[in-house]
Amino acid sequence: MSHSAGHAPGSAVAELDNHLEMQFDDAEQQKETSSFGMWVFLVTEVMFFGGLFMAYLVYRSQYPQAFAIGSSQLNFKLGTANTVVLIFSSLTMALAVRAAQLGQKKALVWLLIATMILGAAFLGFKGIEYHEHILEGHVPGANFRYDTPGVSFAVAKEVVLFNILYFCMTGLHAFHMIVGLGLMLWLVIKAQKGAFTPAYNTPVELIGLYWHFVDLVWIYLYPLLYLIDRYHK
Amino acid sequence: MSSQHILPRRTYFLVFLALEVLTVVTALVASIDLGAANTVVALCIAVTKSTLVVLFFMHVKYSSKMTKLTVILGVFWLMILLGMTMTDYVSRLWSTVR
Amino acid sequence: MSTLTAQPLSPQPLAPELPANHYLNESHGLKSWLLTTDHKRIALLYMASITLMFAIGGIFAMLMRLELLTPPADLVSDDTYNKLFTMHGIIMVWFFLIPSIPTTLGNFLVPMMIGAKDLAFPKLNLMSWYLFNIGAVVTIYAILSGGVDGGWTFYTPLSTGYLNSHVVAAATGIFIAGFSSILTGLNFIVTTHRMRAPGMTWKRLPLFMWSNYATSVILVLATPVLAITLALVAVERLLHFGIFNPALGGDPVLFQHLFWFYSHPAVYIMILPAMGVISELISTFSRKRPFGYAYIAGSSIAIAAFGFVVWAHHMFVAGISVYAALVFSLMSYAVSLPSAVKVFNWTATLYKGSISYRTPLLYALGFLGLFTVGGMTGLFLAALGLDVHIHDTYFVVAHFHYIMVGGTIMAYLGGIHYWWPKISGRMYPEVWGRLSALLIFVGFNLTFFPQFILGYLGMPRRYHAYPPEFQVWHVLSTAGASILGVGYLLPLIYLTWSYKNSPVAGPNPWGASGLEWQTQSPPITHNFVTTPIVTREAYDYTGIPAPALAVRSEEEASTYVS
Amino acid sequence: MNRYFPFFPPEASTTARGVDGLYFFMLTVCGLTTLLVAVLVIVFAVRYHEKQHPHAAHIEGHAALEVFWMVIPFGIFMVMFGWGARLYFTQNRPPNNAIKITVVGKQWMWKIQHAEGQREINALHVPVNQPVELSLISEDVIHDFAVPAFRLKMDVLPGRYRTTWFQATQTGTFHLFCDQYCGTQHSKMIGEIIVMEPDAYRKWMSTSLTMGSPAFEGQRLFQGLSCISCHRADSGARGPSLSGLYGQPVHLADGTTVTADENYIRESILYPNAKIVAGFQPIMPTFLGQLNEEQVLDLVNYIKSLAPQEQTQPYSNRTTPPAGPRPMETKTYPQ
Repeated sequence: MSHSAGHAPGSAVAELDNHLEMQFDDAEQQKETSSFGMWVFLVTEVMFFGGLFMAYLVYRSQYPQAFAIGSSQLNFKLGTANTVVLIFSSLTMALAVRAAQLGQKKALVWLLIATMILGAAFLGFKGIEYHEHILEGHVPGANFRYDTPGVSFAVAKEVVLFNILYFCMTGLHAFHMIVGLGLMLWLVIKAQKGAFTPAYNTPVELIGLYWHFVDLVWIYLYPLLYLIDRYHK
Repeated sequence: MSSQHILPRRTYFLVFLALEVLTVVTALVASIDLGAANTVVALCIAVTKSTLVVLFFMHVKYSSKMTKLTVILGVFWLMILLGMTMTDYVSRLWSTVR
Repeated sequence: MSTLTAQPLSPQPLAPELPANHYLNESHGLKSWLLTTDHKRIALLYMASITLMFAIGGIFAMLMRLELLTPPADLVSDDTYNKLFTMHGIIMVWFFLIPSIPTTLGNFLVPMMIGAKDLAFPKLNLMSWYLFNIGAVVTIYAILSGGVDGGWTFYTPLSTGYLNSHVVAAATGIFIAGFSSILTGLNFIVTTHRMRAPGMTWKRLPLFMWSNYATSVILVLATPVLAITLALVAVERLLHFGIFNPALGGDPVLFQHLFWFYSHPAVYIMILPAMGVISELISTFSRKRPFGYAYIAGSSIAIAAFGFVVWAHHMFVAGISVYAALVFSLMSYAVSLPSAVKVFNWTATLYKGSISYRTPLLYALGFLGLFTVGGMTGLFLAALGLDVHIHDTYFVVAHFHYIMVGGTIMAYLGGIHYWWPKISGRMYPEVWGRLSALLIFVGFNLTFFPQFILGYLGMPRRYHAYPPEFQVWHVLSTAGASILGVGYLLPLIYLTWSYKNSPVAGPNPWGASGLEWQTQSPPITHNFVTTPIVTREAYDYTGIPAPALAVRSEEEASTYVS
Repeated sequence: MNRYFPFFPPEASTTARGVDGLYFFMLTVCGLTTLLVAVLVIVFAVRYHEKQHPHAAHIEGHAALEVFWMVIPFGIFMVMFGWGARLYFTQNRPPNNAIKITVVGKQWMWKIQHAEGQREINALHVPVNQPVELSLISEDVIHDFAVPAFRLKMDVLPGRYRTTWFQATQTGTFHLFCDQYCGTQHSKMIGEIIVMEPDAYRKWMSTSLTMGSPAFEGQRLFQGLSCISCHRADSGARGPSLSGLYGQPVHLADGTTVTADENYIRESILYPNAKIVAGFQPIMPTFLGQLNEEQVLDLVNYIKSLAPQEQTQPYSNRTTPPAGPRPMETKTYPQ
């Protein structure tokens, strides 16, 4: 990138910082801008999941009974365990951001690795759940069983809608988790090289925000998917 | 340096504790028959949990007004999508009787 | 620090030379363009992409108009016709109209108007362009491999269960292009908030910035809903799910809710930036601050906000409850109010101005006429009982073409002419410019005004063959379309020609007041030599002399062009 | 009406007049406003051309004027809104004395059946000056039943009955269009509405082929499918009696109440276990895939025609124990 254009006098100091991109005047502006950009991105994510929540709301209000049956077929214990695990990973992520802000390189690396392990554990549990759905014939379009005892065909047809939404919502969530794990791997490598300092830790902060957002989605998915009319059991 | 607000470790642990307690509470409450209130309680707990995450883990409590506004706007627009669509589905039931 | 803004550059009469260094000659070769992060170069890359897509969509439109010249189905088969209007819609909506002004003029102008070196995220900006092109390529693949029918609206269960065409490929193309839109919107929002030069307060923002900001908010909030909706359509089609299929428990009306939650605000994505351009053009060429600046700016935000709560007016006959229809009809009238306010303010801006009839102003006045007609007919469609009759007829087709084509494309071309000296460093041929503005205005009205009459007569949309008594209006419409086609072709030719051959423009050929006119034309890569300090209010023409270039007679115009 | 330059469709129904009234009101208001804007733009452009007016005046704006041109249009808009809403409610409320006709849309034809059993394809004969109520459903995708001369239009959805109505005021033949894009031959999904004098209509009705009224056909189906073996009026019946069912509230096993409208009856035939009447076991088999939409309509019409009988008990007051767990009902998924 050519710098023939020159800079405002104020940016001369900032140029010492090799992380400063040319369009910004100083590091403070760059950091706040990046973080604001991330927030706007998270708003788009809210609306992205919003379409699915919309479909969920409409069909749950129309077929409450089928949604209760669909919910009762999920693995409540694993779902709850996953909630605990994911919240734990949010804690380690928050502490990782704190470590980066304080310039504690070793703590940062280990907290990131802990977050990744917890995230992977979540995905593992989710995988076990998916495996169970396959075994029990709950996968719409593949092997959905319309002859579940106690469920008439008419209701089963509506249970399929619950299951479709379950797979779409948890699948999209899991996809976001996988992306998050990839991003964290990149962070660990960068952190290991000492890239993050108290003055420059924006990537850790941004990916932290992303990870907490993934947690937020699950905080709603858990009661909406796993906890419908559980008292019938 | 407003964006560099460093919280004490204690805060994070307290928020974490609250989140896990609320998770257990929501799981337990779900097994008591409260009728329609079950969903309401579950959602209230979810809102509380997400507010805690947003305010502390995501530092919104210590962020600029612009960030706060962005969060509020995002939630508000989701509510527009859900709420305005439901005006149709809810009021459809009124008009089935001619 | 800098006295740049205190003493605006005076217009230089016929600057003899282009500046030595500018963004176009800073580096050379294909790679310097394909890997550029310069917002101005990316704007030009977008311009090339969308021009190509406009040409493809335009050819489809011409073929449709030719088929409709005669009542029976004769030129193409019904299946081909259905694919023509579907691909015309998809390409024009997602690959031309939505990106048109924001990605070209917006990309080029946003940093310059606020005194920044570039957008907040230049690499993301380049990535948007690549995503756009990948989306376009996937869509073109859908065309080449047999096309897609079903309408640009993808209504279920038709699109998910009853079509044999490439619905999934087209949906994927739009999905990818949607992310390009989201990233562009995000970039503009953050840039507007964070990258303004010292002294560039919100109240000093040009009106184009306000409308571009409002557009960006819609892009960011609405596009994700379209993305997930199209993803659900693809999933339903591929895996035979019934999310929107009543035979499997789903609700097709839910699809329409989700689709229009995006696609109605999408109309404002198209028209809001156009309104911003018009505010700039009318102000510059009447040399006067826009009448009621705060009201024009506020109405942009009001349109963006209210635009989100009117979507079900596309569904008054689709099976929503009558009570919901009431709410959405009321809201539709509410959203038309800020548009009316804009029209009145633009008109009032002309009052006691010092008006010069340059090409951009002719385009702007054309916009004013067409947008007024388009907006007014929107009132007809918002009236519940009347909409029952004209919904899904040519009345709707005419209405939205008046807004999208009459409005957006007039403003886009007006803006291209206005900022052409800044983009290329050279003037365009004035006589040809005026001719194209006139041709487009006449051709447009001849094409689409008959369609209002057809619509009230009951001519349905998307009909391949039609009853013979409608023919006369279709003949007029097709005749108009040929004029319109020539009108669109002209600027492409003479602007390309002018890039090498026209007189050099100088930094501020119009005597305009915006920050973008206070740097050289074409600008340097980082726009300004030093970050400008803004001390003047927006649209303050004091001390900026009227352009020496102003054409005061036709003879001057011809000598100038030669 | 000018044959070569048609400007205006025939105004052939009672609602057409109302719709056109609003149309002309809006044309006048909007036409005058557009004219006003155009005149102002032209006058300003000429009067303040840079030659005559080299120095622009500095005008910031005018708050009172802004309020003025917000409030006045808003008032006019509210007139348009209220007027339009009133028409809409009229269009959506059929009068009670209407002739009932059922319409089934499918790719790419309109199948129409009269109450007395006359069936037509892509044509509909109706008497003039007599309200006609249409019950519409689609067999596949979304269609739209549009008659421009009547200012009538309604999307025809799969899986759901919708109702609209008209009252023709002119005899003649009018266009029937499908206005919602429905696939390859969308533009061939057209037909005619033939409005006749009452005498001619009666003559047409008596001479056209009939298959028996929908209710009659429905009765035959009802017997042929052995519905009668369960849906009897006696107290030992395994299914609820259907006499006088239509339009009545039905108490369901889950404690809720629904109104027995056409959509409820249709659902109960195709998805019998979706809503179980209180006091009955969910034992009815589904008829999904065995009946087409016309046959379902016939059955619905038959059930609608059943008058209340003295010996019939209210539908849900039977003192049987509440429904226990649902017995298993297997059904292969229809492909």
